[in-house]
Amino acid sequence: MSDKVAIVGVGISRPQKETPDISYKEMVYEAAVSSYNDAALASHRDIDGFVTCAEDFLEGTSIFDEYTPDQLGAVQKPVHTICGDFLHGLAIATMKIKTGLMDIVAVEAHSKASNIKTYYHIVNYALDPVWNRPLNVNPYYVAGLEMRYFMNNTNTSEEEIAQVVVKNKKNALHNDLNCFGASVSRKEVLKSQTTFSPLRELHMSKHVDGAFVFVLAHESVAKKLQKNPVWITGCGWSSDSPTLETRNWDECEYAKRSTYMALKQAGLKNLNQFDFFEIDDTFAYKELQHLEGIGLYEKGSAGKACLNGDLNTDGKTPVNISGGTLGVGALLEASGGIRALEIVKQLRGDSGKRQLQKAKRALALSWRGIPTTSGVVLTFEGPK
Amino acid sequence: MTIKRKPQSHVAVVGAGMTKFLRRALETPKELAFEAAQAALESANMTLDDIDCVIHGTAPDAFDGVHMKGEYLSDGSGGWNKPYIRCYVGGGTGVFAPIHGWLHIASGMFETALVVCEEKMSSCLPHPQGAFLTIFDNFIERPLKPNLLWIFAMEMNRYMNTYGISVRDIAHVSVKNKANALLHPAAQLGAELTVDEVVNSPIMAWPVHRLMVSPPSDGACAVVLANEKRAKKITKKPVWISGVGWNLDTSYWTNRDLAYPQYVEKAARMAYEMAGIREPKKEINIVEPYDPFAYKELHHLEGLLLADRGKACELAIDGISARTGNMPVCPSGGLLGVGNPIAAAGLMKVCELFWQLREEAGPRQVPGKPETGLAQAWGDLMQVGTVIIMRNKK
Amino acid sequence: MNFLKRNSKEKTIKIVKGSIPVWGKYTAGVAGEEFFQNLKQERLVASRSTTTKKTYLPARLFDETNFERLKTEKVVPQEGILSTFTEAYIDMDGKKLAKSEIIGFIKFKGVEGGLIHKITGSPNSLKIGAKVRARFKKASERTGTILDIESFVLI
Amino acid sequence: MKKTHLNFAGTPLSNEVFVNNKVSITESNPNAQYEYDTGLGIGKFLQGLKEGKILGTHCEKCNRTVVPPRIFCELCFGTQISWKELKTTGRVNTFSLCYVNWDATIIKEPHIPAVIEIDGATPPCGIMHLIDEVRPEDVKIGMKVQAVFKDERERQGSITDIKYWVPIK
Repeated sequence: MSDKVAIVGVGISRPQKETPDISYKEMVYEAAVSSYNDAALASHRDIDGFVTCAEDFLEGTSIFDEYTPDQLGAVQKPVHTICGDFLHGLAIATMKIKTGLMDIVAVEAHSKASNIKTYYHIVNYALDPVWNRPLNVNPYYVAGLEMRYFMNNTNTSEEEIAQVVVKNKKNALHNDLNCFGASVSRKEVLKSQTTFSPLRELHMSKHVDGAFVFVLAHESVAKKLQKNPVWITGCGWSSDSPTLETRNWDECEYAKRSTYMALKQAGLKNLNQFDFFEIDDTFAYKELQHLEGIGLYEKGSAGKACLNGDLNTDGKTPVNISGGTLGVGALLEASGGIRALEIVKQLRGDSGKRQLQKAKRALALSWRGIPTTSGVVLTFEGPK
Repeated sequence: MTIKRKPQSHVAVVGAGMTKFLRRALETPKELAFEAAQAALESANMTLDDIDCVIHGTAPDAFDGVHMKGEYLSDGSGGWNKPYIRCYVGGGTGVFAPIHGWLHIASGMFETALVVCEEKMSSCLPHPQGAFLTIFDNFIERPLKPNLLWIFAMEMNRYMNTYGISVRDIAHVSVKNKANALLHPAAQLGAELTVDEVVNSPIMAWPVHRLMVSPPSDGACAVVLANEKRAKKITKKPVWISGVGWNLDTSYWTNRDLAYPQYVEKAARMAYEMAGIREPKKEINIVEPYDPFAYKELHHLEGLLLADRGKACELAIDGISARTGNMPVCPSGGLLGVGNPIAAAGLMKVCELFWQLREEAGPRQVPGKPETGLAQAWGDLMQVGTVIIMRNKK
Repeated sequence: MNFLKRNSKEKTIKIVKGSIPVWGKYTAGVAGEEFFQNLKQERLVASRSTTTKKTYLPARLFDETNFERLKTEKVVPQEGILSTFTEAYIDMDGKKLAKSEIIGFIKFKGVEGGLIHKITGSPNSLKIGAKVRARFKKASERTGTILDIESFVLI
Repeated sequence: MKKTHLNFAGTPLSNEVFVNNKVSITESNPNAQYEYDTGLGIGKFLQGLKEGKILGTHCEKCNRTVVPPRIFCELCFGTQISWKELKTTGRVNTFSLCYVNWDATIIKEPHIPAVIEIDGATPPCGIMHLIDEVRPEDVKIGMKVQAVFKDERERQGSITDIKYWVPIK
């Protein structure tokens, strides 16, 4: 039995710097209703199961899964929560459908980052309590350490990294979801305040609020729900050592392994077969590190490609046409939603002005942020 | 729920392991997870290399005192450079995690999986109970400074009131489970008690008495899962997962009737459908329902359709649910006796079924060669049911 | 899509403040206990595999790559090499620090992993590969935590 | 007896050792602070409390009046919702007499948490709150109760604007 799984519905509550007028439940409800409408579901009751993505301390609630069912129409349904990015959620939902238990599964992730008043303190609470946390320094130092190591190890220049910011913020200007689209120059990036040397203010994604809900379906029902289903052809995820000191600093192991696993499932040999990429850019250098990790560029060459324009929308390998989290904004566990949504729009041919001429296959990568080494890669194929 | 396309692949439990359940452990959470995972691997004669993916289950981050606790625990759980994911449904996590493992393998994406659940509650100050304050609604409940006992006690009261059950009726569960735990080498609170001692123990939150409550604990449990092809190579005695079910009710718990856990029934029906079980009372030989409080065992037996509504206490009073009775319930000693490191406690029940169905439970072994067992966990705001059915025959 | 009637003018209570008011008290664990008791005596001990002979820092009970049980016993030199470093300008509240702090990842010869700690020295003389040495607190002030090392000092 | 489990690891620490830091110990605090947006449903409910009212919502489609209120119905998933002022009286659905604080410290006089079905809402819809000014042994399921609000000037738009509930004589 072949068990192909497609995205048949997408819905969002649009990313915004603040959302003081609605609660997280109301935000998710907005996304859910628009997603269920997009999927032409007769009723929310037709959904067999639900996956939500959340972390307690980012919600300010312990055992947050308690508060997930109502706004999804999931009361008395099989619902569960994972600690993962939205793309992890899509992978788990795909798996659920492949077991044969379920035909239609909804996936949700959201961010109410504006409600978190002590974000860095909370991230610090994710560091090892015995070995790292006692230093009592803003935990984003991990990005500073990693960026310097990456630059030194790959001979990547500050100019090249600055160009990632320039590109993504520019791309975001064409994305109606963007909160941080802008025309900035490399010079401006390089002049922005140093936060954790060599990391600078403009290298860092800023958080926004928003929600994503997607509906996934087994191939036997997908076409009935959506005339343009986007197929999830491969899902890979992996975690390197959680320990800062013993993780692989030389290569982005989780990106490499996740990609390998996803490509194997998709039956694809190499990355040339993808038309574009939506890749985690929580910090500007991360985009380059990830591109080398997945194997699209060799060690030390992603930065040069960026400077050459190869990663531009009209370049050889467009990366983050959406504008990424640098341009749109970061959404905690929902950041993968920006990437998956861009891919669905492009593959459906719904991207308006920024529509690529050739958009048949795409790859997305999310990373769970500091201090993790957990990543996920999904591959997608368009309806035609 | 109706199962859409009946799952084709068979998944078995091939190994199990756990740490002692302790009030306070020297071990870090990672070390606890490692000890349980390694014990499970050793019991299956496997090494980490044989594992395709890792599933971690743990309840709130506030216990271990680590944000993104799943990430912190990935190495101890054996997740190094593997597909690793943490899932949670509150107290229901311990039985949901092996269900999540089942999903991984039944999807055809993996052949083997390591499932690890861990909780180190002693790290949480001023008291592990404090973490439960923040499971309540942030807008309209937390300002009242509630604790977990409130909702348990209120649910118990509603249950007793609806069916005319007494505290004494329920006390039989404590007596049975704590006595069973005396035979469990990893148990924290095994005890020989009388019903009078339970009823006369201090009231914590009426109608809940001290000896009707499970303790906070540190501990970890693990199981190894494999698909049919691999399971048969790994062991002569695979224990098959023949049914899984889970169900989450509304968060508006003050809008529901608390006397009956409908969501547990729905989860059970899902699992029964998959396992082809039509008459659960006859077909289930051994039950490990979730018993963080004594009345919960009864509440759950009713939701699982293994007892008539309001009648579950008779099973304990009449000895039917004793280890040597017709339908042994919590032969492990349950959470009341073995301890309650939340997610690990649920998985302990799955370990117990594994050992019982392989007739490896030593002095705790239930007689009569049981073939089919059911484990269930529960949690959130009295809201989630997770059910797994295991058999020693396919 | 904004189909909920978002009306910010209506008189409502906008926010409720809250917190997660618990905190953590952590044991160092089986391997950590060994490490920190030694640290009090100004010794750095790494965890050693009896089969591969590899040693690891931070100290650990098990090798995460293969689950081999390790012994925390190998004394390592207190002189290390800066593998990477950063100067932090932002404090935990997101505000600019009055004085920046240097954090480094220190590797030790023959040891997998290393330690992350504060670095003392002039930022201008910092470079990857620079040699550093542990500076301990006074013996009377040591409590058996990573802060028994005050910082690593550039040599 | 057959061999069962290989080992049960775990090193117990006594309370004395842990409390007095006789092993290596570190402590840290998450300092996790939040300002939760109440949104359209709960925001109005809390405003109602400030005005001495208990507000619910009615779903036209399900013909159900609920409290706490919500601007969409979780069952039919629609927004055919109208606001409704409920009574400040209700009935005890269930309760407990709790001798333990949230941080596990012991108290002498019990707190009396209860689920109170609010008059005007569809049973068993209610909220959790506290009962007071009553002897603990006199609290019964089914008992009629009345909300006691704080003085108007002290009310802040919080669930604690209701001080507690008392039995209706």
